[in-house]
Amino acid sequence: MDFAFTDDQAAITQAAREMLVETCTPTDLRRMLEAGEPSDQARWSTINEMGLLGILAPEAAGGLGLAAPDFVGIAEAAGYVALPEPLVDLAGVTIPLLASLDDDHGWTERAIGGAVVAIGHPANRFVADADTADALLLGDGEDLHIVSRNAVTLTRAESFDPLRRLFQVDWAPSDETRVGSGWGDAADRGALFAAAQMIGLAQRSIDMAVAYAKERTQFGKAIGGYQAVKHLIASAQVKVEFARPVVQAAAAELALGTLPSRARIAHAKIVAGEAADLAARTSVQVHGAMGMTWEVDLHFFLKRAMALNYAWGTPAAHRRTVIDRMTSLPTGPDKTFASELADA
Amino acid sequence: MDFAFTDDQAAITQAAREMLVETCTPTDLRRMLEAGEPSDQARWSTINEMGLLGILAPEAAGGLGLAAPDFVGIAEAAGYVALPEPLVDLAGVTIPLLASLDDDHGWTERAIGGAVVAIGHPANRFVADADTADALLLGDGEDLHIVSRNAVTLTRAESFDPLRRLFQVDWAPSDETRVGSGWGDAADRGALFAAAQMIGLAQRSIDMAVAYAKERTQFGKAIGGYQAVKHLIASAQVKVEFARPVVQAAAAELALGTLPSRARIAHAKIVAGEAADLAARTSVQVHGAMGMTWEVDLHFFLKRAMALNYAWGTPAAHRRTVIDRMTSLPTGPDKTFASELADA
Amino acid sequence: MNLDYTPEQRAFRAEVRTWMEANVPSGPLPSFDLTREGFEAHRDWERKLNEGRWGMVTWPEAYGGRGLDLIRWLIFEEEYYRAGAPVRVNQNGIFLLGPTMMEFGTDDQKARFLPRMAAGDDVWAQAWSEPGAGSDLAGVRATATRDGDEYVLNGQKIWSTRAVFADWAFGLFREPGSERHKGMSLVLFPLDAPGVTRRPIARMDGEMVFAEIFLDNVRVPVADRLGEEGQGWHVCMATAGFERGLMLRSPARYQVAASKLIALYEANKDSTPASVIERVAQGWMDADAYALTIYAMASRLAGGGTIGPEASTNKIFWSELDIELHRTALDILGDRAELMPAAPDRGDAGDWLDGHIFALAGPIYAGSNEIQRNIIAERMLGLPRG
Amino acid sequence: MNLDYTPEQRAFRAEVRTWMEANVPSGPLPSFDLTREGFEAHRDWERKLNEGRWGMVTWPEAYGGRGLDLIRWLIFEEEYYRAGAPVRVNQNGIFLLGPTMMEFGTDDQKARFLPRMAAGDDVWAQAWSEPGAGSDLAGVRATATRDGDEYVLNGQKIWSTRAVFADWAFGLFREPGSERHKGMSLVLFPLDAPGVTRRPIARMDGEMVFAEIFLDNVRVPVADRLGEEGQGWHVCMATAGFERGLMLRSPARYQVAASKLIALYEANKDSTPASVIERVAQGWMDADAYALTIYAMASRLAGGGTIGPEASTNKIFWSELDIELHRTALDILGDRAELMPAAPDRGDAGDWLDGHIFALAGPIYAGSNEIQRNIIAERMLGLPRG
Repeated sequence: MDFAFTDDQAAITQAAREMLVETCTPTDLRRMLEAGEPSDQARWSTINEMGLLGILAPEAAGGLGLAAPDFVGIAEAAGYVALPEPLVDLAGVTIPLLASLDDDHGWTERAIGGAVVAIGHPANRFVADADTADALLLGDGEDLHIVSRNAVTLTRAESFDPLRRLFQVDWAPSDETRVGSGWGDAADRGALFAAAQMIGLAQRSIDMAVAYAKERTQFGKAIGGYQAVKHLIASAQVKVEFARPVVQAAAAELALGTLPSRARIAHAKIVAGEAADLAARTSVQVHGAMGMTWEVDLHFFLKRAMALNYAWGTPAAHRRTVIDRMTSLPTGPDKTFASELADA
Repeated sequence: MDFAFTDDQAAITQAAREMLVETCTPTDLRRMLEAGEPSDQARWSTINEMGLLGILAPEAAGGLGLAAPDFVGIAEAAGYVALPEPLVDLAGVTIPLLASLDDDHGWTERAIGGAVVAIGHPANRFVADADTADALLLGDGEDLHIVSRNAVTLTRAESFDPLRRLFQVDWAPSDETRVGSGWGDAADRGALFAAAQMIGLAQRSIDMAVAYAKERTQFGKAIGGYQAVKHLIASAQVKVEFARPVVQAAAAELALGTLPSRARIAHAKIVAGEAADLAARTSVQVHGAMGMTWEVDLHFFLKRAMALNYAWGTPAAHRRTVIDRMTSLPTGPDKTFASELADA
Repeated sequence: MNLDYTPEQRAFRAEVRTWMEANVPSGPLPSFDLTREGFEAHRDWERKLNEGRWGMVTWPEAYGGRGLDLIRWLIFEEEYYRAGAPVRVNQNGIFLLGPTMMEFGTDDQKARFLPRMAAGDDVWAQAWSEPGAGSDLAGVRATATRDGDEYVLNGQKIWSTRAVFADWAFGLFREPGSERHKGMSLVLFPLDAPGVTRRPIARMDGEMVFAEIFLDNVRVPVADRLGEEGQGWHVCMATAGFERGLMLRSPARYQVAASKLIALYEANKDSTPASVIERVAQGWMDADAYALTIYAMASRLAGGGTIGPEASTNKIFWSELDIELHRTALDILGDRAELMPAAPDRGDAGDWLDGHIFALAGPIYAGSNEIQRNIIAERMLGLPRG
Repeated sequence: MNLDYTPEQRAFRAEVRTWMEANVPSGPLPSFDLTREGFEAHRDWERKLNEGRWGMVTWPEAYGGRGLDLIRWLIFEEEYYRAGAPVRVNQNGIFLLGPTMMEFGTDDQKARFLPRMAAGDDVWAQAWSEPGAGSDLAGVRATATRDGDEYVLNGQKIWSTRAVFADWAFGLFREPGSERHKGMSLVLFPLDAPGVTRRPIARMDGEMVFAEIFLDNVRVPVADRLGEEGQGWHVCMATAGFERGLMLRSPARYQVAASKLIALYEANKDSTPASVIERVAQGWMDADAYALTIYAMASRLAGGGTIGPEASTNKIFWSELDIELHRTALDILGDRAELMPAAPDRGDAGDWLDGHIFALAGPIYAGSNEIQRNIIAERMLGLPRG
C-alpha cells in the first residue's frame, strides 16, 4: 500500500508539466485563437518527442507500457494549462483502445507517432478535434470503425470553450473500416482523465485568484488581506485537496475494471468537477468584474472546466454508478480500496 | 393587495411580544427546569388575560374572531422566547378546531379560558403537553374524541428539548368521547404556526450571535469585527429576511384551503426550518465552545428549532406538497398568490 | 394584510397585458450592445413604450410617466416579463438617473433631459466605476477641473453599461486634490463630445456588454452638474440605493426563469435524476420568496416606511438565486450546456448558457456580495466595523 | 503508487481483527465523563489494550508501543472502529502528550510518565484553553511563578477533556508579566494536588464532557515542566500539529458512520424521499475521500515528506463531513430525531442525536474553522496577513 508516486512517475510528470506550462501560456492560447489555428504544431511535436502519446501503449506497440497512475499527473497538467491539443484523449483513451484491437490497421503506431485519431465515443454527443484528425475512431452499434478524415462530413458544434472543437460527424460504416467490437474501458478512461484535467483546472483557477488577490487593492489594501476573500479561496482549496487523491486512487484502480473501481472513477469525476466549478466561480468572484471579461485569462479555465464536467458522462450519470456500488456491495473502513472487493 | 400588517395587528403582536420577552427569559426557563415545573402559571394567566388564546376563535364562541395573519406575529414571538406553554398549538390549531365542532362539549369556551386541550394530530408521533392538559383531543380513524386527562395513560417521550413535553398516549375511544369527524385544516395550521415560531427562533439565534460577537474578544478585538464572523451572521439574516414574508403570505392565504395555499404553507415550513437551522448552527459557531454548553442559553432555541423542523410534517413531506403544486398548476409572476389560482 | 389584488389592480394588469400582447415584438431584438442596428431597434421599442406611456411608469405624469405606486409597478413588471418584452436599453435612465435628477436636478435640467430620456431620444450610460476602484466608489480618480463656467473632465471609466452606443453618460468626478468621499461631483456629459473615446469590453464569451470611457480634456458646462458641487458622493449614494434596492431587480424575471426551468425539467425528465426536481422546486420557491419579500417591502414603503440596509439582503438573495436557477438548468442540459446558439443538436438549450454567464456577474456588480454582507452585519445588525 | 495491501499488512489486519473480536466488550461501556465507574471501565479497557500491546500502537516498542508505521496505524484504526471498540479515555496521552514527551521530555520524565500512561495507570487531561482565550492560545493568562525548585500555578483552564476523573493534566502557563507567545511553559500537574478544583461543564444536552480546572497556588516541581522554560508555545505548537493533523481524526470513524447512514437509509427507504440517497452517497464519498487523502498523506510522510498547513484542510473537511453525515441521518429519522435514548418508539434512532451534538463542536474546537481557513490562505496559499 503506497499512495506516493514513484520517482519515475514524479519525474515524467514534472517534465511534462514544465513543458506544458512553458509552451501553453494564455498568451499562446490567444495567439492561436487570433490566428485561427486549431492546434500548435510545435507544441504537438514536443509532446510527441517526449513520448507522452505512447505512455500507456504496450511496449510491443511502440509505447512505454506504463499505467494510468503514470499519466494522471500529466492529464492534470494538461488541464492546468487548458491544453488545446488532444493529448489526454489520445494518450489516455484512444491509443490504449487502438492497441487493444486485433487489427488496428497500423493506427496505434501512427498515433503514437503524432497522428491524431479523434474518438467518437457514445458517452459524448460530438467528436472533439475531428477537424485536425487524420482518422476518426467511430462506433456503429457495437462495432468500431476507423475512418479517414476525408471520408466524413463534419459540422462544427461551437462550444462556449473556443479552444474545444466539437463536430457532428456524418459517415458511413463499411466492412473495410471495421476494426473491432466494443469500447472496452474507454469510457472509464475518458472519465478518469477528464477528472484529472479538472483537478488541474481547479488549481489553476485558485492560483489565479491568489495571484490577483495579492496584487489587487480595494479600500487601500490588497484584497487577499480581507478575511472574506481568504476564506472563499481557502474553501475552494479544501475541495481540491480532497478531490485529487480520489482521482489518483481511481487511476491506480482503473485496471481492475470492477464495479468498485468504476465507482471510484465516477466519484473522482463528480468531485473533481465540483472542485473545478467552485474554484472557477470563486476565482471569478475574487477577480470582480475583470473576471467576467475576455481580457482576463480566467475564462479559458472556467470554460474548459464546465465542458469537461459534462463530458465523458454527466455528474448525474456518474452518481448513479456510485449509488449502484454503494448499495450493492459492502462499505466500511476496510473497503476503501477496490482491490478489497470482488465485483458484483 | 397589501402585505403590511394593520395597526391593530401590529399593536396586539407588539403587546404579546413584549409580555413574552419580559416574562419568558432564559432565566425563567432555567428556573422552571430546576423546579421541575412543566409550565408557568403566572405567565399562562397573563396569556389568558390578554385574550391570546381565543384570538382565532369566533366571537360567538367567546373568541376575538380574528384570522391567521393576526396570530402569525404572536407565534413568531412565542418562538423567539422558546415559550414552554402550549399557546401556539392551542390558540392556533386546537381552539379553532374545537370551535368548528358540532358539539364541542363546552371545550372551546373552557380552552379560551385557559384550560389546556392537548392535540394528538396524526401528523405528530407524540402528544405535546399532555401532562398538563385538562383534556386531550385525539383521533381514532377519522373520528375525533375528547378525552379527560384522567382517562388516559401517558408515557413520557423525552425530547432533546427539555421544555418540550411529549407523551405516548394510551386510551380507548367511546361513543361518549366522540366529538366529530375529520381534522379539518389542523395540519395546515400546525405547520404554519410552527413555521412562524421557527422564524422567531432563527431571529433569536442571530440576535444572540450578534450580542456575543460584540462582546467577546479574540486576538485583541471583538470577534464581530472579523469579516468571517460578520459574513456568517449576515448570511443567516438573509435566510430569515426571505423566509418571514413567506410565512406571512402563508398565513394570509390559509383560509383558502387550496393546493396553492397549502403549498405556500409547506414552502413556509421548509424555509423557516432552514433559516432556524442555519441561524442556530451559525450562532453555535460564533459562540465557540461556549455555544455547546448548557450554561449558555442558546441551546434552548437550537433544540426547539430542531424539534419544530420535524414536527407538523417533515421538510420532506412538505417538499412533496410543493412539488405537487408546482407540477400540477401554472407558475409564473402572475401566479404568486394563491388567490390567483383555482385549486386543482 | 390582504393578498388579493383589488379590482383596480386587476384591471390595470389586464390593460398592461393587452397592450403588451399587441405591441411586444414577436421575436427577440438584436443585441443593443453589439450593433448600432440592435441599439436603434431597442430605442424604437423605448419610443413605442413611451407612446403608450409605458416607458417610465414609475415617473410622475408630468415627466411622461404614470406615477405608479409600487404594487402597480410590480404588476407592470410581471406583465412585462411574462410577455417576454425586450430588455430595457433605457434602464440607466429609468431607475438611476431619472429618479436622481427628479430629486437633485434643477428645473432647467429636468426640462432639458427628462422628456428626452423618457422618449428614448437620449439613452444614458452610467460611468461610475474606474479601473482599480471597483466596489470602492470613493476611490474614483477621474477629475472635473473647474474652469469658469465649465468643467474639464479627465480620466477613465469602466464597466459602463450601454456606453458603446448611448448618447449621454453620467459619472462621478473629483476636484483635483480632493480625497475619498469629499470633493466629488456628479457630472453629465455627451458621449460624442470631443475628447471622449469609448472602447467596448468583451465579456468572457465575446459579447460586448460593457465599455470603457476615456476622457481627455472633455469640456462640459457647469450647468450639467447634477446636485451641488462636491456633493457627488451624497447624490451617488441615493442613486446606488435605487440600484441595490427595490427597483432594478424586479422579481418577475426570476419567476419567469423558474417557470422556464420547470418546463425544461419536464421536457428532459427521462434523462434527469429524480432528485433534480427538488433543486427545481427550490428555485421556484426562492423566486416566489423573492417576489413575496419585494411585495412586503413595497407595502411597507407604501405605508410610509423606508428601505435601508436590508436592500443588501435583496442583492445577495437574487444574485445567488439567479446563479442557482441557471446551474440547475445547465445540469439538466448536461453535455448540451456548453453549446453556443449556432451549434447543431442543442434541442431546448435556449439561452441558459448566456444567462448563466450574466448570472455569474450578479454577486460582483452593484457592490459585491462581500460588501453587501459587511453592510448587513454593520448597518443592519450593528456589528463593529473593521 | 500501489493501492494493494501487502501480505504483511493483510496479516496485520487479520491479527488486529482477531484480537478485537475476542476482546472488544459486547455492549457499550458507561460514559467516562459521567461517573467514576464509567471512567474506570474505560481505564480497564485501556489496561486490556495495553496487555495485548494494542494501547499505544504508534509509540516505539521501548515505551510499550508497536512502532507502527502510518499505514499500519490506519489499518489498526480501521479495525478498531469496525469492531465498535470503546472511545479511548487515554486519547490525550496517545496522541498529544505522549509524542510531545518523547520529543521534548527528559529521560526521567519519559521513564516516570510514559509506561504509566501506556498502561492506563495515569489518564491525562489537557488543560490548554482558558475562558476568554479560545482559539487564541497566546492569550493564556494562567501563571507559573518560579519559587526555587517549584512552580506555583494559578489560574483557570476550561474545555479540559477527561479532566473530571483523570489523574494528571498538562497545561500552558506563563511567567507572570510575560506576554503573548513569550514566557510560556508546558507544565504537568496531578489533578488531586492541593489547590486544584475541578468543575464539570454540562454540554447542551446535559452530558458532562468537559471540565473547568481552577488552580489556586498549586505547587509542582520544576522537574515536571515539559521542554525548556519559556518555550511552552513552541512545544505546544508541535502538539497542536498532532491534534489538527493526521493523528486525532482517523478516517475509519467517518467511514463507519457513513456505513451506518447507508443502513439507516435502507431501513427507512419507504418514508424517505428518493433524493436523500444522493446525500447519503455524498456522505459516503466524502468519508472515502477523507480516507484516501489521509492514506496519501501517510504515504507522503512515510516517504520522508512533511505535513504543514494542509493539516488545516483536514480539520475543515472532517468537521463539515461529520455534521453533514449527522444532519442527513436526522433528516431520515424525521420526528424521531429529537428523541432522547429513553424515549419510546425510537426505532433505529441510535446515537445520531448525540453524534450530531458532538459534530456541532467539530468546526469550533482544536482551532476554529475560521482560524483554519486563515492558515490555509496565509501559510498554504501565501495570501497576506491581516
